[in-house]
Amino acid sequence: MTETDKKIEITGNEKPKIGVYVCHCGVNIGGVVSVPDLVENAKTLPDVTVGREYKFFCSDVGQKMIKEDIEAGLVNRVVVAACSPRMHEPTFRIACQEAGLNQFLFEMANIREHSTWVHMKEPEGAYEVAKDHIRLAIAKARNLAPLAVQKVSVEPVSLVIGAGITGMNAAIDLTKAGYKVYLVDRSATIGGHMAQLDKTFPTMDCSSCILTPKMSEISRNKDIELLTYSEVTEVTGYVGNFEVTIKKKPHYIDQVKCNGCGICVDACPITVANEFDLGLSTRKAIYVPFPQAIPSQYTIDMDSCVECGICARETVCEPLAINYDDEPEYIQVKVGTIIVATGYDEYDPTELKQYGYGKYPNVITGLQMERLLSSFGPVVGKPVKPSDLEAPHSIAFLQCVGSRNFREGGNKYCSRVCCMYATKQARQYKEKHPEADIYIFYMDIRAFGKGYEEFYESAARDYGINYVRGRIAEVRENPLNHNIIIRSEDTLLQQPIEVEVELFVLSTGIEPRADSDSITNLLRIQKSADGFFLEAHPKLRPVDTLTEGIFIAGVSQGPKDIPDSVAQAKGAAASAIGLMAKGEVEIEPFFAVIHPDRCSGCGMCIQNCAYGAIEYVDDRRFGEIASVNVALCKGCGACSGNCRSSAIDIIGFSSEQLNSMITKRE
Amino acid sequence: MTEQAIEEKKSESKEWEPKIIAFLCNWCSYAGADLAGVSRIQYPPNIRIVRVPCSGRINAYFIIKSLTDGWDGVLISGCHPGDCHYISGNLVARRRFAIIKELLEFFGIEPGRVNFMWASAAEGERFAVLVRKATEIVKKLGPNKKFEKKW
Amino acid sequence: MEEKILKKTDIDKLYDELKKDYNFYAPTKVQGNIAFEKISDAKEIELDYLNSKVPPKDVLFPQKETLFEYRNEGKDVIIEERKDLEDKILIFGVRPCDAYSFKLLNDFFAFGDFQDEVFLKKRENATIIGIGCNSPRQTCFCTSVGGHPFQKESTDVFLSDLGDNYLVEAVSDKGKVLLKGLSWLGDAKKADLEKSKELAKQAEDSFTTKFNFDLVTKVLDENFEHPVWEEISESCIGCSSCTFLCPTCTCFDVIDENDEYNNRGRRIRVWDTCQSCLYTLETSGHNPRPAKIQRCRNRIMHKFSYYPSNYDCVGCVGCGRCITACPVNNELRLIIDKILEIEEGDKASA
Amino acid sequence: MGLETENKEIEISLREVARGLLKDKKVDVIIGYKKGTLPLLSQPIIIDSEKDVDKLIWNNLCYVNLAKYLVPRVPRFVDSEKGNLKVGVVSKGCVGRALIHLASENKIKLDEIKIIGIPCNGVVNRQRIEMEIGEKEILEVSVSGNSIIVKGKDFEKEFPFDEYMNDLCKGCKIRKPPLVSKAPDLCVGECEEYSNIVDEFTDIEEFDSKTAEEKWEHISEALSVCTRCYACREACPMCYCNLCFVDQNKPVWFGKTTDLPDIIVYHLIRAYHMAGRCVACGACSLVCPMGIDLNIINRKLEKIVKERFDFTSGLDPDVLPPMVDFKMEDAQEFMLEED
Repeated sequence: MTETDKKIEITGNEKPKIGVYVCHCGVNIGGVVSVPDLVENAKTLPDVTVGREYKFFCSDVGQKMIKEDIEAGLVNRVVVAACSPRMHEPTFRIACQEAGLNQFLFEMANIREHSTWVHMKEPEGAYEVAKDHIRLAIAKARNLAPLAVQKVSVEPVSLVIGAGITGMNAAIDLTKAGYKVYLVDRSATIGGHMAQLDKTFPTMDCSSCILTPKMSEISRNKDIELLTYSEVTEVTGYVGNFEVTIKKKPHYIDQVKCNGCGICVDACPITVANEFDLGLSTRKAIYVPFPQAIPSQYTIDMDSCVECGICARETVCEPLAINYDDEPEYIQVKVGTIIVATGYDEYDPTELKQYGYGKYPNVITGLQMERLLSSFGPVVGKPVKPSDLEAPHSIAFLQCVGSRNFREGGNKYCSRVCCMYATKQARQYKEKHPEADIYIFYMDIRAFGKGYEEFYESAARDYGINYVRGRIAEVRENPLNHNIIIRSEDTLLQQPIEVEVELFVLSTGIEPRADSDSITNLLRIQKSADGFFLEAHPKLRPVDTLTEGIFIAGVSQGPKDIPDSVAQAKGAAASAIGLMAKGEVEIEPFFAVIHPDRCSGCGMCIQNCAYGAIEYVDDRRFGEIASVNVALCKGCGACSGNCRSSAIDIIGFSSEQLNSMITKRE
Repeated sequence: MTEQAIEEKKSESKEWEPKIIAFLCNWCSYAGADLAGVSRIQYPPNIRIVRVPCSGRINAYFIIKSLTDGWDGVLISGCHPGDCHYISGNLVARRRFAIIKELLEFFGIEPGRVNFMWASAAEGERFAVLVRKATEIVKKLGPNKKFEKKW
Repeated sequence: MEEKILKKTDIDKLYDELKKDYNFYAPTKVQGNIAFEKISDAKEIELDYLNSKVPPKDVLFPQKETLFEYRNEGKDVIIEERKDLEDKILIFGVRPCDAYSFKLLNDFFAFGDFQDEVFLKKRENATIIGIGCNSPRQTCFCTSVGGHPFQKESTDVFLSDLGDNYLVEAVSDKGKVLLKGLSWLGDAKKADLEKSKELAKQAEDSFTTKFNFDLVTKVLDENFEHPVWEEISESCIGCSSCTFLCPTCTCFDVIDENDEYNNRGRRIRVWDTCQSCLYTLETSGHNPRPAKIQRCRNRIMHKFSYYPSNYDCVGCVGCGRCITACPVNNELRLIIDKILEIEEGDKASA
Repeated sequence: MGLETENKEIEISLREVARGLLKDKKVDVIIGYKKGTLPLLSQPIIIDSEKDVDKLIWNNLCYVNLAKYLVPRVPRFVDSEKGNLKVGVVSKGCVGRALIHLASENKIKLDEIKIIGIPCNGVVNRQRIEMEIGEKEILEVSVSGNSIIVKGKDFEKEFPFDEYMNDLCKGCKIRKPPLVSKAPDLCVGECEEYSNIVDEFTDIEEFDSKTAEEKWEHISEALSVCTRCYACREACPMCYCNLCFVDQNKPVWFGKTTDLPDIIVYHLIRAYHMAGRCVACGACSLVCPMGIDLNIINRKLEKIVKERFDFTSGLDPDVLPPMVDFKMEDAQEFMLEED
């Protein structure tokens, strides 16, 4: 039988035959309320022709039951009472479609998330809620009309925001599949946080050795348009057709004229803290972020520059590339998909006053330690105490700084990398200074990745690193030598312990970007309670967002290490490729429609529409009235919410459908 | 005791429970309600949820129709200002809500009969807390009788 | 003798007696306006009034009326007819113009094959006590439409205000029976009858508005299309106050109200008005009276042309309510003048 | 100066302006008021020649908001050949505001009208006077000094104008039509530039302080006599919808009967629709055949939009009305929050 043969013709005018399918969802629903009673009750309602129950309607067998009823002509509207439509609406829509029923003649009653799960302790109340939700869904189902799916083409171009290890990998994968990529990063170089790292756990391979080839691969790749020192300022449109505005910040240096001689850097009189080294070194107001930066471009940091004009002199800059009046440039691109890989901020431990960060010179953060260990860092890989620039003879690490903290000032989640990076840093130091005493104060050591447990075991066994289980009670500085005196309890030995170390490293955790709101506002995606971007489903759709065509990857979605970030990058790239490979995407036909005979042309909807989707047209019969441009309409209903005459309505959430639900109180 | 008396006694001992219709925006509050479910956060079984695409979709007609149709309370929840999936739907809605709320009160409808709130997709806990609060408010007001028609 | 005398001080006695058998409706003050309401105390009666804001037609043909109720039982629908139609109604103190309007209403509700049982039952059970107008208003014109400030048609009993007393006359058989029951009423003297006649004459002479309605009907019939209608409708804002306060307007809309919560419903009718754009809007979207000009014309034509041809009488009782109610002062007297000017103009050109 | 002389002077200059406009062909027609046939009424009149100019009057009985005749235009405002005629509108403050607000809703094109400004001193609350006189026929009404003198067959009564003015006129701050800076040719006659209208709402605050039950009782009682003739709607310059919500049947939102809940819902939603649109002309109350006073609702609306959105309707066609505008920082004290 062909697809067309099976199609059940529904015009929306025939008498509704509503099938009600109440799912037990194992014991999730059936364990709280009586599913058979719900079915029996539903069957008494007008137009309900079939009522069935089953353990799992989302299973093949369950779906088959629904399909058979449709095929047998018993039902022409389907109501499934089960979980949230955000979970299985697509599943059942497809099932209806496969049985030949228009997929929009389906409605879901959410009796799991909205009833049995939130009223577990009040089964009677839960039953009433479930019963009512089913009745409301039936009321809406009665007013459903078949709709044609809209298909829109997908621009075979992707935008990747953030060019750290995640964004770079996603971009490379996208180009491998043949798609053009705009790779945007707001800093002057790509590489992200990984560029600041020295070695990576547990394999101890050098971060630069694996990162820099990727970076140059990016710069060579013709399909990647690299936009560093740039920010996305506006995103409009919808899946497959996003219009993106990107601001290219001014470098104040003509990159075409600049020959990269670097004389200007020497000539620049302004010295500021180098953020790449987290303030452990300095740079000039005119600078390249770090030697291996890609693109290797000079930039004037206008916040520090005093425009003294020295660098602009022909004696300094022979090609006269300096331009203090450089202006930002805005470019507009059209992309089909967007991948967000904006990474993270390191937790700032200043607020945890008890640890003395910012007060005692010899207290540093994990990322600072990373820079000290780095062979191209401020001390070329030979860590020193900030107080006297001597190599420390003893180091203590404190874990979970800013993580797993349920009190104020900190994050509740585990940052997932600190145990391993502290172990790695301890091992690295111990390799060069076997005599040094190293302590790691921890709550639990979390070594869950491939090879991690072995790595940790070896650190303790082969390197003699002292792991002390216990929270620190007191941190103070020895005023004579700036050493740090730590008092704690070793909870394994159940005795107090006091050590004096020369360097104290706070294993700071990972935080969402402080300005991640700008991304959520720009892209209309959500954040979860921890502040990281929210995935569409924590297990099944970990890189999707609720906005179709926009994906998230890497630490911006939640703390993770490099392998996990790269895995997600590849996942997000694959999802984006999936959308673009098809060339078109189906979108729900939930748009605003105008009843021209009711419209009096007051123009309120035009003003209310955030998308400029409504405009005046001169109607032959009704004069100047509103008209909806379906290509721009998102179906939000801001127009309809204000219409006095109900002249503008939203398909899928029509006034009649909602009204029918309101009137079904009991 | 007669059967009728027993019946009466029963209904007396059973506390009156309000029925509240809740219009939740699809992107934040409906998802927040889902999260409350997934997290098994318990709240009283008094609300009946109607999904709408955005709080901007909610016409004043829905609110007043709910009251005339005998719902004891109306609860409306959208994304926090600035978080609207549709850019500004909740902001245009907020003005409408402010006006309808003031007018309802001006006409003598008890202030707590219609409640508005923001809850994001991540705020399952907040959703539950505010539903609890709204339920309490409406419960205190008693049944919605003002719009009841004499038959 | 059929004529009796009722002392003004005895009104409460009358009320106490009649309220036993009747639902007693009388003019009374409601929010500053006179309205015919079922009263519960004789003190509420305001007989010394010009005329009621809303005509007493709403006692028999209320603005909102349930025609029948229904219940859903299982899959059946059970219709419950109204039980209160047999109640006896007394409408006390009705002005002659309004009393006459009941005849016109009756004409309409009993026209042809369509007998409106709800109205007719109530009319049958209604007794109307009219009261003459000693001092008609300047906006009154009942004498021009075949009425009179002391006209007794359609009343069962008729009162004339003689100062301290009312002259009470039985008009119909129903009225005679009613009066028979009120044996305590004094007999009227000849002087009382004379005085009543005198008052009637005085009232008749005081009319300032007079026009020849036969001529109006004739002009209307000949001038359905005439530029004057544009002029007439120009200032009308379509507020429909004229039709809502008119004692002879009968249009209504039928609505079913469903109470799903209690598995029941009712069919009701509410007043409608030809002045509303939606009144003639057809399902197809076509509207035969899309503009004010057609709607204004319809009101005038209906009263002064269609009524005469359908029921052989003018569909207006001359109460003047539409004149005082019109907020833009687009009043009937001016409209009639304009219509009659057509005739004069024709004459002049001839 | 008494009202009488004041009105006379206004009338003289109005006629002069009107004559000039017609003579210089600045307008094709003028809509204004003429003397009514009933003592408490005036009548709208449309004139198109200089000879009719003396029919125009101005007094405290000119209730009707003439903007109503432009949305939609009455037939005389449209020429079969020329199209929309240029209309001069005799405008007190609220008529001018209505015209300007309607321009912001695209219902009026400002270059097709001329606002003939009148410095209005308030209109008489005719219903209140009628009710006070009660069951006697009013035969003559005149305004003299600061009183309204009402005469009938055998009575004469004097009402202080300040008290028996329409309630909305009492605190009116916009007595002359507003000047629109972008359209300098729009206004002739007496108009004024307004900025930062300060209004006090002591009357409403008093009502606001009542309990819900008291408010409900008050509103129910006031509206109980409503016959739902919709005269208020038809007289309102802002009620120009092709299909009013009460007449909608897909879906049927609200009951159409005169049961109290249905009446209240009608007035409640009509009020909601007037938010930021009401120009405080009071036409709705002045035309009510039952004399229902809707002014208190209109005042409340003014208060809401003034206090919440600092908006006064009908002053500038380019300022977005509050219902279509928004600000991130709009007050949201009414939102439910965690304790």
